[in-house]
Amino acid sequence: MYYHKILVIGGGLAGLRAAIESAPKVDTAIISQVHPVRSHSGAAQGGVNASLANNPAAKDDTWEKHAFDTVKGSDYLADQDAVEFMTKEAGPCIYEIEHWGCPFSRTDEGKIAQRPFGGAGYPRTCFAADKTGMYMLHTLWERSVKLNVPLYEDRIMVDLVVEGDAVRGVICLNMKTGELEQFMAEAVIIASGGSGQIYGRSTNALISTGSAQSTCYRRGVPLKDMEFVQFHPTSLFGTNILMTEGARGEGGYLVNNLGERFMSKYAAKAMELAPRDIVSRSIQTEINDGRGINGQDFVHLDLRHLGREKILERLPGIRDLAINFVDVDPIEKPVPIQPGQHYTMGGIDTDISGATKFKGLYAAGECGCVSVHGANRLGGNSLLDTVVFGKKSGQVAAEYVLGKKTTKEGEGAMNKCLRETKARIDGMLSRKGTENHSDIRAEMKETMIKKVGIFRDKPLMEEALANVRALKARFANITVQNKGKGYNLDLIRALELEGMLDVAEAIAVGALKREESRGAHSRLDFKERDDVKFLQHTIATYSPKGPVITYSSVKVTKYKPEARRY
Amino acid sequence: MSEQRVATSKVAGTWAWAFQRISAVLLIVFLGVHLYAAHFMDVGAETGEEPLITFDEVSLRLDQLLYIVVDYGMLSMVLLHGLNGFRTVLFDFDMFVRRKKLIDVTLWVVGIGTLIWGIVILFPFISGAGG
Amino acid sequence: MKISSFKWLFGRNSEFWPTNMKTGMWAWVGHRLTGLALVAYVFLHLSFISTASMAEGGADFDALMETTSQPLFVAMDFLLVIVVIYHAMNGLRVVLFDLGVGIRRQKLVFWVTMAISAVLIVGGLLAIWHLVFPEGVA
Amino acid sequence: MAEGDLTLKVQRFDPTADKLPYWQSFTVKPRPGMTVLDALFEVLNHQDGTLSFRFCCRAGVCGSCAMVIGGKVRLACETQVAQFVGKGDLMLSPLPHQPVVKDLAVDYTHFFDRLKKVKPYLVGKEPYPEKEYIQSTKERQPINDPIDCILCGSCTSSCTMAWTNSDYLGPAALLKSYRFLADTRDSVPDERLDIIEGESGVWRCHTQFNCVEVCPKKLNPTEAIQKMKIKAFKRKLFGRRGTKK
Ligand SMILES: Cc1cc2nc3c(=O)[nH]c(=O)nc-3n(C[C@H](O)[C@H](O)[C@H](O)COP(=O)(O)OP(=O)(O)OC[C@H]3O[C@@H](n4cnc5c(N)ncnc54)[C@H](O)[C@@H]3O)c2cc1C
Ligand code: HEM
Ligand code: SF4
Ligand code: F3S
Ligand code: FES
Repeated sequence: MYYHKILVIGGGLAGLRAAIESAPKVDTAIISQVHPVRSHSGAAQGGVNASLANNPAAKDDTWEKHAFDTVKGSDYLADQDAVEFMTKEAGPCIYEIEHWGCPFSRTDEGKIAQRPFGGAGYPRTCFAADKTGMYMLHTLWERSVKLNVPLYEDRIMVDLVVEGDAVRGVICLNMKTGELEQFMAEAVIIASGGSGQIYGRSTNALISTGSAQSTCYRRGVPLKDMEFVQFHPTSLFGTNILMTEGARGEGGYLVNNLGERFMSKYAAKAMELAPRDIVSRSIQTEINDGRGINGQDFVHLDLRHLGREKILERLPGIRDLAINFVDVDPIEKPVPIQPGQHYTMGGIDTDISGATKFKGLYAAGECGCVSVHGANRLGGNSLLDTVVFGKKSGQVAAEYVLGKKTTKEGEGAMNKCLRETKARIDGMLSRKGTENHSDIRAEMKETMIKKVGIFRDKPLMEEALANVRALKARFANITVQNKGKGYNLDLIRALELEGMLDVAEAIAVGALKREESRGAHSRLDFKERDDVKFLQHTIATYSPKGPVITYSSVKVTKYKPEARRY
Repeated sequence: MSEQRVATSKVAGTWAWAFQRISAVLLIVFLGVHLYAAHFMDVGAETGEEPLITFDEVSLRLDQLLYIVVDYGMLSMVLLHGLNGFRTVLFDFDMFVRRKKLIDVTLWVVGIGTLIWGIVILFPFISGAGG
Repeated sequence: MKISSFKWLFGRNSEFWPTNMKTGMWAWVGHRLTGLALVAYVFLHLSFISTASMAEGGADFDALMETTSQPLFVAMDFLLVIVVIYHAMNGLRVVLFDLGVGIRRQKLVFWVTMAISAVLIVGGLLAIWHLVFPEGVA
Repeated sequence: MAEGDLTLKVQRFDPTADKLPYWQSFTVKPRPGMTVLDALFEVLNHQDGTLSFRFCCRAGVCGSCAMVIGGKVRLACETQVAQFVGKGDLMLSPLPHQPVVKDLAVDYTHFFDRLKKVKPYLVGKEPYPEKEYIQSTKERQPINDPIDCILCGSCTSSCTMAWTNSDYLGPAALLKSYRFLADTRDSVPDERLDIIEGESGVWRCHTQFNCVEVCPKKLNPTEAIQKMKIKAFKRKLFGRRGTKK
């Protein structure tokens, strides 16, 4: 049995940031399914928001304005105290990462460069070419090396050990050896990223399955606002690899088959830089109305007018991706794009410090939901979320552990949980069913994107829920072909799927019950926002029969809900 | 997690490398002179009739200090460059890196030994022509 | 189907052979082999001269030099010339890289130095030929 | 096998069960835009659940999926299969000379251990400025390339020096070292040079250029290494002044 005072699950930005914060004070270790630098945060392109006012066009930008944009972008579902905290901390957090080595792009004066992003009143998104996430991720990993933070890589968390109202540790599957390992701890910080792979057409990494999130869910940790799923307007047609919002921030156009910049119809002022939910819906409407290019499921992202120079300097990664994956050089041709699933606004229900219902259990990053993104996240705010709340949860966890009197409790619970997990996995391995779990996975993804997608309505979602439940039933009848130990992808993917089905159900139920349109949750049968009934967070709690939905109130401080126009 | 130790000691690395380059360039010069002198230049009275290297011819040549310098210089360069290069080759392999001390000492002994040997070899030529 | 050790060594996806191995790699292999061969040669050369030169008046030395005009030795000399010139010219290329010259165009540099080597080698071989067989081959 | 199908020949090896690696053939039907990674998933999902390989971002940024594809080290997620159709079997094997965890998944432990030896982190001048360090676009120029390294390991696993000398830091680690050496914000160039000028540092590089050939991000570790050689030598000649840029 391994023992560390604090365990951080996930080596993405949020996990690393948390570990960096707590490691100097309390013995902290990182557990990650992949090596930290492989984490999905590395795929983030566009940038990270902070009101540094470095851009000449943003001289009078302040954190209050950032907060307002965020709240408005969230369609007023964000908790405003959390938003204020995040936007206030943004500057210091960005400077900190810069001091640790993050190679941000620079302005003429040598300061951190900032670009315009959707839904923001000022150019406020700090960037490093179009690989911001990767540079930040590498920087934080490097920092963790400097601090000598122990790392357990190639380990996937398969169970959470809770006893009474406190967390005791986690059970991990060592992917290299195939053995189950017990990690005991005083506090656990979950930073396992999003669960985008539940959806088809996802821009997320293939490991963004939310496996740790669903594990917690099954152990009684409630999920919040799961029905809010962001669709990014511009993902490559076919592979759904992301074309950053920065492409539009730098001045890219969206064009339909008639050659119109159709955004003028939907957001005359902000045009291509309206928030993501609006742009995605606009593109989807164009496609649905037959104005996709050649009548197909995509429109064009046109960057040609930016010129070779600017594309090479500001968007080199985008260019490589377009060349490698659709064989289009944006310098010469417009890029075919379509909306794709991008971000899960919802997640493990936490308070402003990342704390959950269980003592010692924290969550940060995309897997959690403090709620700073509400019903729709602004581009560049989630990288900020990971570092600000990663840091916060690290701090709070360290304080909690330092203030704790008894340690190393719960060996019994650890062992019991290990036995249960072992039985669960052995059970899965010995099933001799007729179903192929990858088919179930594909059907789930298809169902979710088609029926709980950009536009939703009751009949579709009911169908989706029925489908997901049918898939769950079929899952009981799968076979895992690979009975081996080392790097058993077959087993891992089956375990992931089991969790994803639970979460998919929570998403569908939450979405069905929310009878309004708000942010990314856009219902054809309830087109208006309903602040009387639904200015509330959806809380889904696991039960074997399906999620139990309750609601909790939204914290409104300064900004009173009003209509959202761009 | 492995400990973060500094990769290696800072022994001859830099100098060995620099020396290999410097000796390489010098060698090109020496080699040019050596080959030209040995094969294409007639120092002796005899002419093109007997182009092959003969004892007398070599002796005659080595009468001049310049050629003694060239030949000995070349010899030492070749040895240093060659053995230093050989050392590089060895240290590209784990098993030899582990025996670094031993190899360094051995190579120095071999090098100096050979140099003396080489110096001695040419004595007959030098003295032969003189006496 | 097991992977045969031959395949492991030389197969299309051989584990042993560098897969994107291009000019730079081969140039280095050549350089190393020729370097080692030259070290061997130096010792041979020295022992040759030493056995001969020790004798009085250099008679043995001249006799030895006679034998070196045998075809076998001439062939060895040819080889030596090729080896030396390759090693020297590629060595020059390496020195250029060390000075920071031409790293981004390493392939071009390689082919240029090799072209020069080729000229030198042909010249060298012709020179030996004329030295050994001044009247042409009988 | 139908017209236009592609046969993958995958090197299989389970160190706990097999003595030697072996090849296994699978046939997949290429779709437009299908990548090698997609093809592997096709096999995993529908033909053989026991296959193992590494993956994550499937967009060429995480560095998980480097392997030998058709005789060349490449990223599986960035390589379209169309180019191989009709050219015989497509051979897939793990990164050369790396310990195999299973099939195409290799163990990166040693790779990262070497990386950790070069102090792979910025040591900024302290106290930190109140805001950001000022660094002009021109000052950032030298690190523009090296920061793009995704640590895929292709280079180090293709450098024969790293095969035979397990201490050799290898091109990836050296490039990382250069990335910080060349960063105007870094304050410990001497410590960095101390590390890379050891016997296992830059001098082990014999300008093979394999690292340059294989790098999927088209980086140039050789150039970085050569520059560091010159820096180290200058320092030997001129003392610490030689370290100055
Ligand atoms: C293509 C793309 C582009 C984006 N661009 C931007 C942008 O420009 N600006 C912006 O602000 N945001 C952007 N985002 C969003 C942002 O990147 C993510 O929200 C953020 O990186 C999430 O970070 P994280 O640390 O929470 O999780 P991740 O980076 O996803 O890390 C998750 C970690 O958890 C580990 N893990 C997961 N499950 C387990 C388990 N069961 N056991 C053990 N370990 C586990 C993984 O190994 C990984 O290390 C983008 C997202 C995508 C998809
Ligand atoms: C004539 C001019 C010569 C030049 C310009 C030259 C140049 C070089 C250079 C630059 C290197 C370093 C290569 C590297 O580090 O990658 C080298 C290595 C070497 N040289 Fe020479 N050399 C010459 C002659 C010789 C001779 C005469 C010998 C034999 C004694 C020799 C033996 C070697 C050996 C053994 C190596 C090491 C091989 C290696 O590291 O791969 N060289 N040479
Ligand atoms: S330098 Fe290139 S090949 Fe080497 S690890 Fe970095 S990205 Fe991969
Ligand atoms: S392959 Fe190796 S030898 Fe040098 S040039 Fe690259 S590090
Ligand atoms: S899967 Fe990330 S680089 Fe290929």
